[in-house]
Amino acid sequence: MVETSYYLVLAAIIFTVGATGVLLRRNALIIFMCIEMMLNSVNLTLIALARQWGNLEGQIFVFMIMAVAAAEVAVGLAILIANVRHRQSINIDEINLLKW
Amino acid sequence: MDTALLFDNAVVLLPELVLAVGVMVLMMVDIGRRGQNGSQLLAGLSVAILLLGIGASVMIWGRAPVEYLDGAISDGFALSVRLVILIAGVLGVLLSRNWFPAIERQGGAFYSLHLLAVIGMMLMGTATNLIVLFIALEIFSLALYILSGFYRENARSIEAAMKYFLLGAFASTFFVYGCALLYGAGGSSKFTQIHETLATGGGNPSLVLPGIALLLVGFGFKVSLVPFHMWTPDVYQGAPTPVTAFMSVGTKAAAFAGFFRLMMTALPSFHDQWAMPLAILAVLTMTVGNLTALRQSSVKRMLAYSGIAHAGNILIALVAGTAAASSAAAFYLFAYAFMNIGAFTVTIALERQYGNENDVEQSRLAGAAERFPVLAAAMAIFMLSLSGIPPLAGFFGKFLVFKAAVEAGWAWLVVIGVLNSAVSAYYYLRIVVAMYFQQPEQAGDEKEQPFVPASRSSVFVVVVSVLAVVVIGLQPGLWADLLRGLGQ
Amino acid sequence: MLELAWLILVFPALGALVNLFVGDRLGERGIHVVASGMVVLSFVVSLGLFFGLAGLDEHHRTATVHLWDWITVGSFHAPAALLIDPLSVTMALVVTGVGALIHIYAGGYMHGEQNFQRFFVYLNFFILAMLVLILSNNFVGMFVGWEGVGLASYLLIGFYFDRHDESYGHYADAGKKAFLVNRIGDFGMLLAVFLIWTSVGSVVFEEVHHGAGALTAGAATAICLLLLLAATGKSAQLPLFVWLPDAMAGPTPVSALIHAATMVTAGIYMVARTHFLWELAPVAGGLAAWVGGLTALMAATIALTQVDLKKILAYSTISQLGYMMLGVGVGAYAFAIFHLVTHAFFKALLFLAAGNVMHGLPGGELDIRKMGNLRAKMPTTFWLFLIGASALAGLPIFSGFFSKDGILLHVANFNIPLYLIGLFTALLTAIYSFRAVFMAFLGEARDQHVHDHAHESPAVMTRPLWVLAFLAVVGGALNLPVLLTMEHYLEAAVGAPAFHPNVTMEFVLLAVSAVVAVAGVGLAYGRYVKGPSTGVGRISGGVARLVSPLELVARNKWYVDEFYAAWIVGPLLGLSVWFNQVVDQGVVDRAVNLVGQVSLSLGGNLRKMHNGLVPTYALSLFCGVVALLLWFVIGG
Amino acid sequence: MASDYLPLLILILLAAGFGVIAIGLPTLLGPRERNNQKLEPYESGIIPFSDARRRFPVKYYLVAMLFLIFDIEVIFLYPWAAVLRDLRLFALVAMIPFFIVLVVGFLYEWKKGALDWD
Repeated sequence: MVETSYYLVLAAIIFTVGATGVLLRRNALIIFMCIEMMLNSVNLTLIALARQWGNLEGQIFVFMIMAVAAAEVAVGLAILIANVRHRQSINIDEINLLKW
Repeated sequence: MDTALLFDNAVVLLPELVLAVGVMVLMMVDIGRRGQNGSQLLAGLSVAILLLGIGASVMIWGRAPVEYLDGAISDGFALSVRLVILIAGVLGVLLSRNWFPAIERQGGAFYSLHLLAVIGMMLMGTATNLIVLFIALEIFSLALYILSGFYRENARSIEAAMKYFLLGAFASTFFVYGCALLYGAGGSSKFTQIHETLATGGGNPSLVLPGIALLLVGFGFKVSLVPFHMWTPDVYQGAPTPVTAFMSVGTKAAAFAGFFRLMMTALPSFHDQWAMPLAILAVLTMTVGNLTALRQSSVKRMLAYSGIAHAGNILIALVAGTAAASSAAAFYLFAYAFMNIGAFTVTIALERQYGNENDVEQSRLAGAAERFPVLAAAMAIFMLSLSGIPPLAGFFGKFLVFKAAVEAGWAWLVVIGVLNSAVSAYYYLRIVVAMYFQQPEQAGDEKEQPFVPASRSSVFVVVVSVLAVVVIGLQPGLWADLLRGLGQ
Repeated sequence: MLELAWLILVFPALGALVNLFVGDRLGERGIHVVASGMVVLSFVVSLGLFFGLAGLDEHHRTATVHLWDWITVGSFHAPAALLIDPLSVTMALVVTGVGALIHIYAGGYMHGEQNFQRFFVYLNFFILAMLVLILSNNFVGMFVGWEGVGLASYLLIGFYFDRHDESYGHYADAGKKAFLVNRIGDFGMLLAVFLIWTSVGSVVFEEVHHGAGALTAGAATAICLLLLLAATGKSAQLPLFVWLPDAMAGPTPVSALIHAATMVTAGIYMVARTHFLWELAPVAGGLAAWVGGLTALMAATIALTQVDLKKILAYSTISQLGYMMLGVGVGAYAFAIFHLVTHAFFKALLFLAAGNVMHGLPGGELDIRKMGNLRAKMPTTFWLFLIGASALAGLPIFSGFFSKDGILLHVANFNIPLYLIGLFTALLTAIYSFRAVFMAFLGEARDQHVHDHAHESPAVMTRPLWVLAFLAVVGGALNLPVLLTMEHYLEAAVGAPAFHPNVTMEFVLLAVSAVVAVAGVGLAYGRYVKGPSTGVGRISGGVARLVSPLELVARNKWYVDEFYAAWIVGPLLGLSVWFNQVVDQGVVDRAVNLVGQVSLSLGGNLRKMHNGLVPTYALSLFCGVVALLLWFVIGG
Repeated sequence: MASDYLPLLILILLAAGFGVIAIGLPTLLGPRERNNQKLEPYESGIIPFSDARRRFPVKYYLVAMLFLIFDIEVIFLYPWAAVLRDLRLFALVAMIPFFIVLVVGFLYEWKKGALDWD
């Protein structure tokens, strides 16, 4: 049996990698994928904790996160496509009509 | 398991259920309609559904708080927040009517999303469980991402949606990570259960504080606390103005409601640890919000920064963390709903007038008082109320929050809050000065333009808002009695 | 009778509403009749209240008229109720009485103005707000009036919003300045109310009075210092007096109303109303006395150098308010209120007379250097102004003499340096008030064009002034021993003074004051009538070299505006710019660049740094995350 | 503890062995002949007429999104199906509103024409 803290640390590392990706990438799609990665690290955390506590709530939470993530993907892609129609680009550095 | 469990206490969620059924009806009506006129029908239907929701809330008002399936509760606080959100919802629908062409084509989608956002916001105030809290947050966030980009012909609107979505999703991950850690700390997703486990020395206390830190990020983003506020002005400016009006109030009310309930029922024993960072956030938020608002030229951006500053004020109530403070926050949000939506409505009416599709520059307001005396007078009242001049509604929101904070021993925070509201008078007043005390630069051109009357529904919204701001100010006790805090 | 006290508020409210909604159908005359009629009715009600109170037993002359339960939240209770006692009735009489005269006068003054209707709506609203302020029986109600007065003054001072000239800049800015400076005072007021509520548990004056014994000295001092901040804002004391001279930008009746009857007296009234707190906080009282004394002195020196008739009067108001503040500071509440009343009479008179001058001269000339010998052209106004100036200068028999002397008497007992400051200010007061009289009305005409076109004002603008002139002369009798003792009358509300001077001292000081006042007039006569008629009033001879730097400072209003511009407004705007440009665009962008460079060295695949906005926002959010995590994990 | 992983190890060895045998044996035994036909991506069927990484209609995205949303609902049905036998009526009743919502959503996209290809 592997200790829970290992999972938590692994999840934290994945989360941080995802967050770094969000900060560094300029392609909206890749940023988006990084966000999904962060969500999945949270799922890992929840599963590990649910196992530690021996109850199902953490696992239910994971289901919900997956469903929400799917909805988020759908909405996000739709917005992205709408944006491409205006700008022909998914580089977020070019999105700056609205500023100070 | 007993099937009756599903129905026992389901009345707790009556307003949400009414709206949910209403959304489905709305969607069915939408696919059944033919031609253009249906859009008005859909607007009427949405208003009717929301009014039914208000009726449902009133029906269960005053009942003893009961919990539904460990996930939602109907106490006075939840009902108060629901009322604020439903009112914002009704006013938002009324404003959207006729606002932009997309409504004509896609009215069904627009109003369904609008109602879904309302459902999510209301759930946020009733949730007593991390999972429900998260789902509620996502329901209204996703709906709002789409609504902010609904003006598809306008590049700014799409850009607002894009920014809101990317940053919102990013912030949500922190929020949900915080939920996970809190679950790990308390071994349950139920607020009260987490509190009990931790208070009796069980659980993993080492996960609590990082969990709180991450949850703060998620909430901080939604209510736009500095430094999580950067999206606010862009999205407020880019989104269709009726949507901005609705979400500026609804998001704040919902997120603060969830925030209050989580911090005060799951984590009251850690008040000493979280109060100070929240106080610092409040100071930052008020100060940065107000100072940045001083330099804005667009009305919508100015209102966005003012919204940030108001979030800082409401946060003071959470720092105090008492029952009285939570009811003060409910009152604040109630007052804020009217004055803020009112201000945006006047902005909408002026947008129409100036033909400047989705925003108004402050310089365009010069001389507005002579051309639109009624609109200008209403705007002046909203501005005075927002800056906290008694005896208007906004003053009592601030007053009650500050009072609760002083009682809880946060006098220094109140000093900063009051100083900040003195600063805020400057930019609110600048609107009044522009409207009353300045001449339009090209007087000739402006007067040539024919007068475009505001739509009837926005006139209605302005009238209701003005009346509310004045009446709440004259009889604040009545409303303060009605709107309850946690544990009251 | 006392139960009808609410009528006093209803009339001006009604006047404002009627004129607001149907004013355009009433015509100028109708508007004027409605507006002044309502204030006169209020005055009648005030008189009724006065006699109603007089009928009560001397020690129980106080009544509360409960209107409705306004705010009740938990244990916090603020009723909408009126407190009727000698203090509030005295104030109400002044406000409605002087206010009514000013309303009547304004009908003539504003004749033919474009926004006649709006003017009277604001004016009635002003009276209403002031009455709410003085009649409320609790701090919250008082605060409502307090803010209302600020708002009304802002609307009225900025009334000529489309004008701008050298001496006032943009007129609208003057209104904004008044409002914002007042907000700083309001800040003190609001905090004081919170502090009172948390330490006493009530905001109703009567209950706070009874519960004040439980206050610690520290709490009482803190409350009073905050109240002092509020009073310095509203009553234009050091360091917040900057708005008042600019407030002259409003129409002259407004200046008269702000300076004489309403607004600026609010601070003095508030201190007198909360006298029970000040008695617990001698430190705050002492500070108030010094603030008052120094304000009086400073404003008097500035008044001495001004050439604009209205500005002279503006600084004289600040100076006289300094006297009142000095009075309340040393505990002579009754005398401070007495001076407030007499000041209301003669200052309203002076302003309205100045308004006549302005009205009668071509182009609304106000520069006293261009006047001279106006007595020939406007004799009535001359006599009126002379009476007002005599009262201001504190010449014996005139009302100002008695009230000012009462304050000085108490100050002499309190602190000798302060008394000397007060006395010296009295001398300056006599000089500058008669400098104005002599330069404007006597001597020879210095600008023939102005002189030729000068004319007397119509009767509607002189008759109300005779009433004021009468009061300015005999107002002192209100407090004549044995006859009518206002001091004694007010005792029920503000308490008996702790100090009773003996008769010898009283007469000695009275004589000193009289001599000083007369000497001041004499000096002014020697300088401005006998002396060369060209100067601005420069002191000549050997003394000049000594005092000229000081005079330069005084003529520039002690550089207070410049100080604010350099140290307060500038930095605040700077901070805002700093937030906008340096923090948002500089620091955050730099941080983005830094992250980029780190990633360059790590991954090596980023080409060039971009200053995109979404990454910036995400970074800001992420910095918040890191800061919070550090706080909670390391700090917690 | 370590014995828990023994089946896994055996499985990995078997899989790897199968792979090695399946690739190695033909290499050893089979005849070798190089010609152009063999280098085509598809030995039988149509000759590629353009690059596979070209732009394709945005409608693919739309369908993909719609599929995704409905697909993800399966994760709720799986656990539900697993416990249906134990929970009986409770589970059945609880699933009804869920399905109503799905059906309404499906009808909406259908009638709105989101599924029409042209």
